[in-house]
Amino acid sequence: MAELQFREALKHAIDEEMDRDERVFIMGEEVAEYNGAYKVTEGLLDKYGFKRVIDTPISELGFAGLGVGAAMRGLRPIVEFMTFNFAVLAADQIINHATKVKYMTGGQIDCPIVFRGPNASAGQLGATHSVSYDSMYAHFPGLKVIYPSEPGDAKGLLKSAIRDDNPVIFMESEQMYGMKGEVSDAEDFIIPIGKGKIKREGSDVTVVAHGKMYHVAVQAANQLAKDGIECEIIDPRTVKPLDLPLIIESIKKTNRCVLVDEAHPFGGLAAEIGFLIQREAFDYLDAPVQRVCLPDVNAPFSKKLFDAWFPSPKQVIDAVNQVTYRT
Amino acid sequence: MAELQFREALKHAIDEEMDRDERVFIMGEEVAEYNGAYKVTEGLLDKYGFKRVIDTPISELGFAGLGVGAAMRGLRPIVEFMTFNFAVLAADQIINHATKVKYMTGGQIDCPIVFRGPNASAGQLGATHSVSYDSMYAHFPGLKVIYPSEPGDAKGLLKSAIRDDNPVIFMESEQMYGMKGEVSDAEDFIIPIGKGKIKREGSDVTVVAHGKMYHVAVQAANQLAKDGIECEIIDPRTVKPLDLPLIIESIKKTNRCVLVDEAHPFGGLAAEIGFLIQREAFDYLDAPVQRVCLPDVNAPFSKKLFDAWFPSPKQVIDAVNQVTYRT
Amino acid sequence: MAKKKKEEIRFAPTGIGDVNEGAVQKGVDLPDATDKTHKDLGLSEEQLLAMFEQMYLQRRFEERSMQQYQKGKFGGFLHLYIGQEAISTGTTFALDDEDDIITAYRDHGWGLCRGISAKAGMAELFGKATGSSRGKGGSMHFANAEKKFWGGYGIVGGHIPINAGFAFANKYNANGNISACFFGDGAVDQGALHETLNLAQLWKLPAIFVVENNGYSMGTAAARHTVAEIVDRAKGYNMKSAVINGMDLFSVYEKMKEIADDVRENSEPWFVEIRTYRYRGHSMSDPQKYRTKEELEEYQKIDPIQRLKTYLLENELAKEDQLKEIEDKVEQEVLDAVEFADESPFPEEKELYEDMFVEDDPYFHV
Amino acid sequence: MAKKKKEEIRFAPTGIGDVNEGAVQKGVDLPDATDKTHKDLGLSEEQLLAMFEQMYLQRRFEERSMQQYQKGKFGGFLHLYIGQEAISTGTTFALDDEDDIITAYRDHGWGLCRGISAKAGMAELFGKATGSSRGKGGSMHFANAEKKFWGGYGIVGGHIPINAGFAFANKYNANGNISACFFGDGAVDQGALHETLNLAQLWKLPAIFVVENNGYSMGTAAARHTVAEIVDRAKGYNMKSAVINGMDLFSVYEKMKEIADDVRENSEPWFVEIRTYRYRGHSMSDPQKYRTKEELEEYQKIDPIQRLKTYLLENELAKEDQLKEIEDKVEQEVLDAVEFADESPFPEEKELYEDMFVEDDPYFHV
Ligand SMILES: Cc1ncc(C[n+]2csc(CCOP(=O)(O)OP(=O)(O)O)c2C)c(N)n1
Ligand SMILES: Cc1ncc(C[n+]2csc(CCOP(=O)(O)OP(=O)(O)O)c2C)c(N)n1
Ligand SMILES: [Mg+2]
Ligand SMILES: [Mg+2]
Repeated sequence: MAELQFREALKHAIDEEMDRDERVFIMGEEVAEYNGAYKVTEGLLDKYGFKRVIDTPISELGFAGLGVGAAMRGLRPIVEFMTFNFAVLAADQIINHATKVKYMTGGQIDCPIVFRGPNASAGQLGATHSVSYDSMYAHFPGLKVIYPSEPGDAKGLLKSAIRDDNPVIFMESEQMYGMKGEVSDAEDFIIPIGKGKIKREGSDVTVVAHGKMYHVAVQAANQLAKDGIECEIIDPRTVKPLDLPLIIESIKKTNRCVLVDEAHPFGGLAAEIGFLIQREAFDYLDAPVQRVCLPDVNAPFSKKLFDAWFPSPKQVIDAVNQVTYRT
Repeated sequence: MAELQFREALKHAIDEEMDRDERVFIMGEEVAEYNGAYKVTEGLLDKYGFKRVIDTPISELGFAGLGVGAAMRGLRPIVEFMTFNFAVLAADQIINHATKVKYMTGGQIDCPIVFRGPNASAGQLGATHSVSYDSMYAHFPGLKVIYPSEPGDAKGLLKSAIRDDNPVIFMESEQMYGMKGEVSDAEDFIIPIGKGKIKREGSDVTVVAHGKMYHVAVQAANQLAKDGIECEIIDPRTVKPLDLPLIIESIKKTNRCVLVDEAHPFGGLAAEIGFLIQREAFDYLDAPVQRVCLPDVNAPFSKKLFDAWFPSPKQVIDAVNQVTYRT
Repeated sequence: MAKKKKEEIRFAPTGIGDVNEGAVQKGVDLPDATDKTHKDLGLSEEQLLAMFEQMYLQRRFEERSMQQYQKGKFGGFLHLYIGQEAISTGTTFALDDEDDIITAYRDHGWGLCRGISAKAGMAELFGKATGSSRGKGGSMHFANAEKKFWGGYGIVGGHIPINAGFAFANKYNANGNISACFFGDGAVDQGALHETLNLAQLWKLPAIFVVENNGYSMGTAAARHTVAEIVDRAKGYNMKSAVINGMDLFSVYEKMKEIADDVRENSEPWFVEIRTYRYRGHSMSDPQKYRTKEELEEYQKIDPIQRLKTYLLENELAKEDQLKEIEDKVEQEVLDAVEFADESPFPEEKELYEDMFVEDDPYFHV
Repeated sequence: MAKKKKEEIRFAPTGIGDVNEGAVQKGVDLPDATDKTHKDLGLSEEQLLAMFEQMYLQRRFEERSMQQYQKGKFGGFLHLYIGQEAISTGTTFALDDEDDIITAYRDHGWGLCRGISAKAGMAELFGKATGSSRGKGGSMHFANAEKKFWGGYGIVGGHIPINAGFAFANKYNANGNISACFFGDGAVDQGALHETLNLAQLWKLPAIFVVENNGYSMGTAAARHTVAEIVDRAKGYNMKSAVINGMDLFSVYEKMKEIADDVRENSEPWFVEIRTYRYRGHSMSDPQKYRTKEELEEYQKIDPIQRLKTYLLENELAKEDQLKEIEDKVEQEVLDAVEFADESPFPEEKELYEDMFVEDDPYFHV
């Protein structure tokens, strides 16, 4: 086990896969000579040269589409968006092309491509730089969507994503890039896409949280533990495919569930999981499933408002109290 | 009451609002000289002239943004997308600009704009022309989203949308344009945004269905009635704001619910409503809420596959049987 | 003269609907055709006959498919390429077989040129399991990956950046291939084009971007939706460019060959405007009020297939009955295709879940 | 000479990171400044002093805000306009007060020019309730709708079509106003620009589109992200265009006035490239390895504020101590602003839900 920053874990994953497979290349704004806006690609240009580490203009639609074309012709592009907030401009290439070309051509053409970059908010960057897009992409058929919470998961899953023969959305967080964590140094360490993980065992309530929200859930769980409430925290790690069996198993044990999601509420991952739980574990639920999400409001700039906007451990604790009828 | 086609009802709404307010204008591909790709704007050019009925190039991002700017400066644009499948190219203007400009400027700038056009599939048009985008837009704060099922609702709601001082998404269906229905001829007939309607009373199960799915639900209900099962059909009419109280009231009566939604399952409107029902009416549910949606698969072209793909009355009946434990 | 009234504010340039100005806005003007002979162009007589057969096949395939559509044999959109066949044919003969081709939804001609059989094509229109895209794609999504025809695409302009990706891959692999992308005049107004032209020029990609300017984007004449001469968009990018007469096979062949050679040699992109005309409506439900009958007839008089036929006869490269034989053969091929399509089975319902993912047992969310 | 190795395939043009070619890619070359005097330009002495004060205010406002940022008084991005002040100032004086202005996220200078007080601006940076956007927008979203400054925007290129909408509204209302949009060289590569230029030219919108080419898009020199001369993009649209020296106030004023007059008169758009330089990093965490110190110094030598100062002194339009007085006044204004911002209250938590919708009691989904 090595202790690595999130960004280092990602870089190692990219590096190992580039090393392993000549067809893998990475492009995006400032990924090469600047070494990455958030230094995820630091040193890769020096190692792999200008052919495989490529700076792009600010043309999200154009370079995403270029990536799709390159993937259709047998390369394995990693397309970095400076954030997924800007990828909205490229949504047509992701939703209408990458995910549909194989189907529309009756299976003739594969599109092995990874779209990655930071998702959701990064502190006080205002309304246009703070939206969480994982649920949105998970809505559309044909995409695998990953938003890991810890460096080890990030590395193992990014390697899987790069090897996957289908389009994959891989999401990170500006605010987690510096976060450290244990990363396996097993040779060619891989985590299969679609497998969640019980990251904290507990019998009182199941808390499902991924990405940045995992850490909010952990804080809440630590606090609750002092009060004698033991949360079982499940990090689905991949939003789609969703490891529903893992969640349902846990619910059958705890009979209660709180979902923590960095997206806005309407139709977010929390809604989806909540729906599935009532459908699949109806008879096991002792209380309605509750969710903690962003409010249905744009991200404000002001620190005071931002803090009120962002899901807090306190909200998770309140929700746990609610499902355990302690309020 | 007049019997009008869906497209006529829409046209009357636009016409009346253009007549009433000089600031209202409409633009989009083929809306003027061609009289509308689906003839919704037929005759409007003749009546209002080239200043207010405007053909655009195929530049969804550009003309959507132009509309946003015009709205910010006091006009009231109706932006027609030939379908919402193409509006993906304009998503940045809708999600990052129209819905955020007021908030980011501390309330200084309003953006009264309607984005409208057909949503979801229109028969065998293949994967890129068949996606339902109402849930996606409802996910983002700041948008009102309307997808009516009948001409009367369409007229009353479109008029409300055009008068609304906020950005509104108004969705229609190629396949419903020719459908006839009663339209109030009360002067200035308006339906407030956010009010659903019980369109069929019944005590056995609540079926929530909007847009094209409303008609699928009606077929299923007629069939089930022969079997003695009475569905209460609620058409939310507006996806957001969602008339949850109306739904909850019904559930309290029927204790069972089936959601019919033209979107793909993951995080669609059905997921959202299902989640909310278990949260708000947990103790009233006698069975898990079930949903009937599109499968998690792109739209196929072949008629046979398309028919298998598209939600059917049979699937609704099966779901009703399931929640009523008749299987 | 009457003073301009205030109500006369207008935005989009006006065409047929303009009661004041009346005239229909003309679609497109043709540049001169080449005066080279087939020998000048290095084309053999067999090649000419193959080209004739290919163009005639496209024409009859589409005329028959229209009939079938009207008979209700299949649904969806049906965008006919009739009138534009010299472009697909001239280009396919000018490029190497290993070069990549991609186009928009008006794609039947391209598919036939690149090895989709009339049978597989017709079956695709019918949505049958034997179709070139297994019935999943329909009219807008012909594709033949084996022959490097990467398909038709239905989002206007969406496939333009994808072509840059092909060129990128070819350059990456240093395989000497180039890629060519075809799209309509309407697609010129999409931002995707601009982003791609900049990327292609900046990265020196071996790609050709071709506007098939047939004068109209649905019901909108080119001058009503796009400014300046389309070919001049290239100027903003210092990109090499050309305008070609698309009603003349030899002109297309000559210039596309020259361009392909240059792209291959220098790994630099070209922007090309080929002017042409579509004889039929945009799709099947188009009243075509935006143009005059006279305009249509003007182009039909210089029909590319007829032109080649005349050339063959006048230069005694083929006899009437030899051509008739080809025509009959094609006719039979198309009739067989219709029969084949009609008799082929629909895909099985389980195929709905096939071709979404590469793996055999993929996850679907329910 | 060594044969080109196969590994030498490359796509993006290379700059500082290119170990082989070494040299830093230069950002931008300046066209000549105007040689007109203020009298030639019709500028009074008071106007010159007002311009000086305005430019100096922008400079000091940003220098102080940088200090406050470094002290940790606020977070988020902070993109400084320092070096580019002649553009905002020259333009604001050249346009009518009723004309619309919109810009990107490097917007403080524009806000100050269009009536945002130093206090309201600084308070916005601090995220305070007294800020010009009530603390909701921060550095990237200065706006003053009353003075027709429609704001700063954070999506590169996203505000370009919006400016066409302003021009559309002005034409629609026939009010004689025009609109001007400012964006960086990086934004030139966005499809939104292309779609907008076509629309604006096609619909004859009274709009000006201005690239503030400061040589870099984050760490990427202009020639590394965009092809040809930026101003030449206009050629593809037959659009009127100009290049301006943005380090010289008089040049900006002269040409922007001329252009504004033309736009107002003819209701036709312009595409303008103003070349300039940003002295600071892209935002606050930029190591700036993509340029040399020498390049920066070269531009600092022709600093627009210093240049105006020299002009004022050399032409005896102002005395040293008169200018000093202005500077002191500005300095105090900015210090007061910092104090004001620091002492102002944060918005109340309930304000989180304000400004989303127009109605008083809107629906929020929970
Ligand atoms: C992004 C997008 N917008 C709109 C449409 C609807 N549409 C399909 S074809 C077409 C006209 C395109 O004309 P052109 O590019 O000239 O091609 P042509 O039909 O003449 O071959 C339009 C508006 C679409 N398919 N995609
Ligand atoms: C659509 C989009 N892509 C990427 C970014 C990230 N980003 C912010 S500023 C910037 C550089 C823009 O440079 P330029 O347009 O030259 O403006 P300057 O900063 O020089 O004023 C980038 C890449 C963004 N904000 N929006
Ligand atoms: Mg056309
Ligand atoms: Mg710049």
